[in-house]
Order: sequence, then C-alpha cells, then structure tokens
Amino acid sequence: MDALLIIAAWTGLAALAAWGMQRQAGATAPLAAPFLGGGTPDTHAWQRYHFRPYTMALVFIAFEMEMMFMYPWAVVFVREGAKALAEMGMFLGILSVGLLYGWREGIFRWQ
Amino acid sequence: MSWLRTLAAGAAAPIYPSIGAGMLAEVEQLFASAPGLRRAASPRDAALLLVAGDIPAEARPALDRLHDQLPHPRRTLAWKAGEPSTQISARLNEAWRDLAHGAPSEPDRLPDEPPNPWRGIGPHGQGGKGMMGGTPRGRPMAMTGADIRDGLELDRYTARVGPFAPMLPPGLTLELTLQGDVIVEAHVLSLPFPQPEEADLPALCAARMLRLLGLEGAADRMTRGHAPRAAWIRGAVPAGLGAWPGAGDARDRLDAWLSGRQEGGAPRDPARALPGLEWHEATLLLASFAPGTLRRALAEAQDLQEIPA
Amino acid sequence: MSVLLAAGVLVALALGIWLGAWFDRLAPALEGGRAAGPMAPLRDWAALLIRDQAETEAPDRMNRLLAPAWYLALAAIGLSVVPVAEGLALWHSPVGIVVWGSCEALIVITVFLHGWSPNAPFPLIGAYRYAAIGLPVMLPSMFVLIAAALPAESLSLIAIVDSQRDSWNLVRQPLGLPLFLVVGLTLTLRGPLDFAGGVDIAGGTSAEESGAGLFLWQVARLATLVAFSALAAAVFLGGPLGPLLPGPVWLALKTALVMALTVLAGRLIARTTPSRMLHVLWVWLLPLSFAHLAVSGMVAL
Amino acid sequence: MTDLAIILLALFGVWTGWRVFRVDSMVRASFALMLSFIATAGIGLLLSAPYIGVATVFMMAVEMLVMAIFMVMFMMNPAGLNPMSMVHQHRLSIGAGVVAFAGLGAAVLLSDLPDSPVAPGTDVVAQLGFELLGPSMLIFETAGVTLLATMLGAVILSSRQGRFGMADHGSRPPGLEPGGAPAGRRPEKGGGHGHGHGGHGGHGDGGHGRASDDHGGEHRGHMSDGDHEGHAGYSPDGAMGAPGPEHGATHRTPAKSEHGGEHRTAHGPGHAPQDQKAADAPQEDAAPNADPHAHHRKGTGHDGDDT
Repeated sequence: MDALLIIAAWTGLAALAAWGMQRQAGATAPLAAPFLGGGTPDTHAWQRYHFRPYTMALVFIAFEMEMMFMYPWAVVFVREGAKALAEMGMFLGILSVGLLYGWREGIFRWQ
Repeated sequence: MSWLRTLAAGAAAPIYPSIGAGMLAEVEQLFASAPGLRRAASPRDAALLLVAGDIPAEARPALDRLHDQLPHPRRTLAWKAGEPSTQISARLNEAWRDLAHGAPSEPDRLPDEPPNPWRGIGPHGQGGKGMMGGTPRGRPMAMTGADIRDGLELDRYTARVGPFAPMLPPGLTLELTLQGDVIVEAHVLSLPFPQPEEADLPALCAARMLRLLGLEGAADRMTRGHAPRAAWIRGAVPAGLGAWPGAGDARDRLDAWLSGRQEGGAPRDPARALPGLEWHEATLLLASFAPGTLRRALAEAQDLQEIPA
Repeated sequence: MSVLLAAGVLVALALGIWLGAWFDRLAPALEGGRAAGPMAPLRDWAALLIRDQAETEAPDRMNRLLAPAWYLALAAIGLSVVPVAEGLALWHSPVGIVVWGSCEALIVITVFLHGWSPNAPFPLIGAYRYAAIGLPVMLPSMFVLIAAALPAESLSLIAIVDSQRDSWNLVRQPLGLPLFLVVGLTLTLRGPLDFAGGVDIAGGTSAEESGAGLFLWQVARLATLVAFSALAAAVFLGGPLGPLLPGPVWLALKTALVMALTVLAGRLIARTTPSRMLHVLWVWLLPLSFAHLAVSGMVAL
Repeated sequence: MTDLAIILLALFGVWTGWRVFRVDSMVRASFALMLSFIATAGIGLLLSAPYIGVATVFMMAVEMLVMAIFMVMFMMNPAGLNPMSMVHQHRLSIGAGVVAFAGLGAAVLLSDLPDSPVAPGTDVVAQLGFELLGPSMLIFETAGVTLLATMLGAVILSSRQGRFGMADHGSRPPGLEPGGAPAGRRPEKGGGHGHGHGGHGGHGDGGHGRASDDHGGEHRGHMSDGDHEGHAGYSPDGAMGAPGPEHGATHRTPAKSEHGGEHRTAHGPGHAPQDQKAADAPQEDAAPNADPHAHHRKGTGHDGDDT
C-alpha cells in the first residue's frame, strides 16, 4: 500500500510540475517546422521507421525473460550452495548457446 | 519575475551560429575561448542567431528558415570579417542581456503558411484521406521503398539537410533519403562555403571530429591549441570507415591530425560514399576530411557528373 | 514519519540536482576551460525559463508534455528505495533492485517517447538509437545487481547495505562499480552512452526542445544522476554505513562521489557509433558481467 | 482500503486497455497497454506478491517498447496522422471477447480460491527461489531450452545477414575443399548460389521473391560493380569500399525507377532479358510486405522459375 502511495505521489507531483510549467502555445508554421539546418523535409518524420537492430531486440526479449528467473535464484544462492550454482550454470550455459549463435550470425549490429 | 530575468541575464548567452564563407575557424575559436557564450546544438536552444561572414544569395532562404526556428525572444547579429572577436563577443553578451530583460523579439521572416494547405480537407479535417493519403496537418506521409542493406520495404524519408546544419561543414546542403538512420540516397545540392586555409589546421579538423564523438571539452581544448584529454578517441572511430586509396581511413586521418600533421590524400566523390552509412558514420566520414579538401573533392565530382549528361 | 522522510528525499533530490549541474559546469576546468561558480546552474535554468517553448509540427502533444515528468518521477521512485540510514528507506521494498530495474526499463521508454513525440527527424533518430542501446545495457545492470544480492541473500537494498558491514561490495566485487557506471551513463544520457543526444543529430531527442520543456528534461536527467549515484553508493560503497558521522551524511558524501565519477567518465570517454557500441555491449560487456556474476558467486560461497 | 486500491487499479487497467483500441498512434496504443499491465502489477503488489508484481512492470516495459518499435516499423500510418480504426473483424472479435470474458469470469467465480493470507514477515521471494531449485526445477530448465529455441528462431527468421551471406541467397557454407560443393545440407529447392551464373555470384537470384530483394540483397556481391544508384558498397563492419572510376555515369539515375529497369543497366547485356523477365514476374505480387521472414519463403518459392 505504501509503495503504491509513493509511486502515485511522485508521479502525480512530477506530472503537475510538467503541466504547470510548460506552455505549448500554437506556433507559427515557420517556427514549428522541423530543424534540418535550414533545409526542408518532404514528408512527416513519423514513418515506418527502420529499426536496424531488430533481431537483437527479439533475442534481447528472450534473454531478459530468462534473467527474471535469476532474481529469486540469487536470494537462495548462498543457502542452496553448489546445487544452485550447478543449476544456474546449466541454465545460463543453455542460453549462452543462443547468444553465441546470434553473435556468429552477426546480429549485434545495425542490420 | 524580474529576479528570474536578472538571474537569466547573468547566464551564458545561448547562440546558434550560421557560418558563412571565410568564418569557420573564427567562429570555432570564438566559442572555445570567449567567456559568457554558449554554442547551442540546435536553434531551439538558442536566443541569438549569429550570422558570421557572407551568406550567398542561394543560402538566404535557408537562413530565413533557420531564423524563424529560434523560439522567442530572439535576435540576429551579423559578424562581418574583420571585426575582432572581443568586439563581437561583447555585442553578443549585450544582446543577450537586453533580451533577458525583455527587449522585443524579432518577428518571423517567412509567412505563416503551412507547407501544404490542409485545414478542412478530408473526412476529419486533418488534411488527408484514407490511411496514407493527402497531406495530414500540412505534409504528406513517407512512402515505402526497398532498403539497400536488408531489402525491407519500409518508409523512405527524404529531406534536405543544410547549409547550416551543425554536423555538416557550413554551406554543404545534401538531399538525403533515409531509411531509419541509414542513408540510402545522397545528392549534393550546394557545396561547402570556401574557407581560409586556417580552417584546415590539424587541430581544428581534429576538434571537429572530437565534437562528433561527444568530446565537447576536449574539442575546445584542441581548438585553444592544447593536446586533448580524453580516452578511446581513436578506437571510437570505426576502422575502415571512409577508406580511400592513398587517403587511409577516417581513423588514420584523425590520427594524423592529432599528431599535428595535415592529412595528405583526397577522396574521390565523397558524396557517393554516403549511401549505406548510418547517420553518425556519415557525419564522421565528412568530418574526416579538412573543409578545403572536402570542398575541392565535391566540386570535382560535380564537374565530372555534368559532362556525361 | 513517512511524510517527513518523503520531504527529506525531495530536498535531497533538489540539492543533488543543483550539485550535479554544478559538477557539469566545474568539469571544463579539467580541460583548461573556465570553471563556473555555484550560481551558474541557477542562471542557466533561469535563461531557459524566460524563453518560449516552441511547438513542433503535428506533435504528440501529451507525450511531449509528460515525458520529462515521467523521467523525473522515475528518478524519485528509484531514489525512494535507497536506504538513507541503516534499516530506513522511504519505500521498504523487499525487491528493491527489481524496482530499480523497472525504473531503468521505464526510463528507456521515457527517452524514446521524448524523441518520438516532436515528430521531427533528429529527435526520432535519437529515440531509436537510444532504444537500441538502452535495452541491452539493462543486462549488465541486472547481472551486477544480482551479484550484489548474492551475499545479502535478499533483493532488498536494506539487506544489501547490511551485508557490507565487514567489507564493501566495491572490494568483494571490484568489477561491479565500473560496469554499473556504464548503466549510469546510459540512464543519465551522458558522454559515451548518450545515444539519445549528440552533435551529429543536433542534440537528438532534445533537438526540438526549448524553454521550460528543455529545463524540465535537463532537471530530470540530473535527478536520474542523483538516484543512480545514491543507488550505486548503497550497493557498492556501503551506503549509509560509516564511522562517526550519521548515516545520511555518509550516504550523501558517497553519492556526491559517484556523481562526480559519472560526470568525469561522461566527459572524458569518446562516444562511438551506435552500431559499434551495440557490438561492444553484447560481445564484451555482457560476457564480462557474466564473469563478474560467476566470480561474485564463488566469493559469496 | 486495500480493496479500494485494487478496485481502482482494476478500473485503471480496464480503461487503459480500452484506450489501446481507441487511439490512432501505435506508440500510444503500445504504452496504453503497458499502463494496463502496470495496473495489474500494482494489484500483484497488493496481493503480497512483490516480486511477481514488480517483475511484471519490468518485463512489460521492455516488451511493450519492443512491440511499439515493431508496430511502428510494420504498420501503415503508424503515428495516426490520418485518423484510423484499430478495430477489425467486429463480429468475430466481439464474440471472442464475450467468450473469453465469460470463460475467465466463470473460472474465477466457480473455482475454490485459496483463502490463506501470507503471514507478515514471510520471505516470499526466497520461497520462490526454493521452488525454482526444488520441485519446479524441471519447469525452470525447460524454460531455458524453450527460450533458447526462441532465440534461435528469432535469429533464423529475422536476420538476413548470416555467416555465409544473405539468408535469401541460400547462405550456404563454403566447400570443404577449395572449389568443392558447398558444405551443409542443400535447401530443398536449391539455393541461388552455385547455379552457374559464373562470376556473378548472386545474379541467379533475379528470380528470387521481389525484385527489391535482390536490389538490397546483392549489395555485398556488387560492391565493385558500381550499380545501385551509386552507393559505394557497404560492408557490415562499416568499411567503405573505395569507389572506383567505373562509378561514373550510371549514378545519377533517379532512384525511383522500376527495379527491373535498374537491373538491366546493372547486369551485363547477356543477362538482361532473362533477368528482366525474372525480376518482373514476382513484382506483380510484391505487395509491400515488410515481414522479414517473408523473404525466405518467397525466395525459395520463386526459385523454381529460374532454374
């Protein structure tokens, strides 16, 4: 309960500050034009944006999901000792194969 | 709120320089050493527009567009060749103090018209029809094309960048088509403005690259004539970027500048090397040639292209 | 009590923001430039506040307005789980480091929104670049924080501080702080990991920002610097533990130290191209944090 | 008090969930969905499941960001500049929604929910850890293998540049001895490589999928050929091929010409008619399909025409 109150309070305060301080008045067309060093664009900037490391993003999601298992593991690691070490070693070992494969296929860069 | 204005008047003056012919080195020296001035990364962050040197007539419309992109309050100051930097520095500081204390702002130079008429057009008055049609809110939407790296048919964004873009040599205007942040097409619309030889000094050339590598402080230090203090300068430039026979790659050229040597080789048609490069790589590539060398190479390439046509 | 503590956190955050801004203005002295006085940050902010905020063409107005607010709020939430004295935090979360991890993930989203909302090319490039780098940076962060949780046998920051009574994690897990600094540089958009900004994209996500919007964004960046530094101080430098002086003073001193370190690292290390940095993160930093976790595990046993 | 908070969070979750379908912008839709998940996470927090609650926020934040990126990448009108509807197939979705709601509602109302409040001071996270290392070990390790399969699948389906060249050109390892047949298994219908357009490594792929595929795909092979509207060969490590003298004249060709036409200029005269035919045929069905793994399917599908 406290946690939710704290989160709500900080978020609310910050949003109020942002709302109160900023005034986005309607600008004239030349003032609103996007900055291109004096140049002009043909189209809106919003587009089907080509996000280059898309394969990386997919692998990242899988890897991150796996990391979530490690938090509870960390808590009992010292108490469980070698068993915990072996199990997590196996788990991480399996997943490192995925990373190695990704690295060999060259996904960790702009496609 | 007069206390706020008094406080603001004591701040460094936020300036966006539009650099014309012959003033590149002087503007760089000004911002590296004059007190109380701050070079803004974009005109949105600036209150003063410094027009340094002569701006050719072709670049005037671009200058007007740039001027209108400074938020209010704003003011323009011209810096003609021959005026000592202490004097322009004092003028800039004074102009900022005036503005901070509520001096009137300059009005727009261009008419208040959207790039395309849109109000009241379309089923919701947004300026377009269907999913991709019309000019919603004044501009059309980007359309698809094949990518040159992986062939995905995503949108192509075409825009003209320059002649006063902070990441390009002053005067250079490129018509670029981007897919994401990768350049898929590049054409030179105008050449960089001619600059005196001192703009090609190794220290200044190296400082320009350092700025692109995020080393603002080290770049200022080099501009003032000292060795930079920073880590991973060479390593940050990708090996093999901008390699030309006889000119080495960008990293070699930066190396040469850092050790005080002029780089020797010149590129052939550097604009042709831009497609396929990611934006940061492209700006590094252009900055890895001295302004004079780059201007000559671009001019030669333009001459070559005009003959067969 | 909680209200008092919350007020304390708010004051500490405000002071930290000012200190961080001042550090930024002191740093040029290292490079032979001019160091500014303690009033300089206030003057800079005033200069932003007296100027108008320019609207862009067809922006996502709501997200543009609120992105700085979320950034600021996330910094405050992250700071709330840091113990200010032994056994005392505003938010006694049993999963403090996971809360911090969530704040990291949401900060990446906030920066993305900040670059997306103005509908302009350079902010958009900054937003996507940052998303590409910000996502994988979270992995070293998770490894490092999990390594710190091993000897504490808990995910709570209070327990992690408590576990450092004999020796700080800085000593037991020497790689932790350097790796975590990478995370800090990313979250506070600084130096080698400031892929949301940069001269090559005219300031990136902030390229279209002016006036109060830019002010709030800069303040939020500094607030995140404070939160990150306080967390790093608690995880690696024993937080409020220390002789003679009261706990909060120790925490403040250590936080200031980490802030100075982050500012320095941000200023002195070059930023490479995003594609190369992605490679460095996955191929070098990730295995390094793997190794860090393995070694910390051995030491903890 | 807790009940009230749960009700408020549930209402917030439903409202943001509804917003997902009412906004025009893909980015807003993704992050509205994220807020909905965050509300659920808040309920988890109140139900004494701090780890599950906070981890939900963590996971969903990351996933919704990636989802937003992909939605913007592949959807028309991603920012909603022209008003649009996110809702399709009304009858079917209403039906599915009602069935799902009734089913889940029935499950909640009819099942015998446990009523044993967690004693204060219980270390729930540690219990979760013991569970993972004890009774649920098999599940946990299976999850590892599943995630590995996910990672491999993601790489195989979406990455175009592999170790041995472009995925849609066969991407086959080199021969075991110099000049030998490619190692590894042959793709069922035969890859583009090794089909006898001597010297022109990839040109046999004119028949592959969309013309645009080759357009980008042969990039590597063509580095020195000077076609493709004048880019001087990008190689993946950022190295620039030196633009040779033959880059001259073809460069100023406007980029938006048909792909087929460009190919004619690019290839030698001997190849032209064949390539033209091959490139035109698939272009008919070349709807702007941006799905990365469509390349592979289409590529192999059209391969037969050429060989």
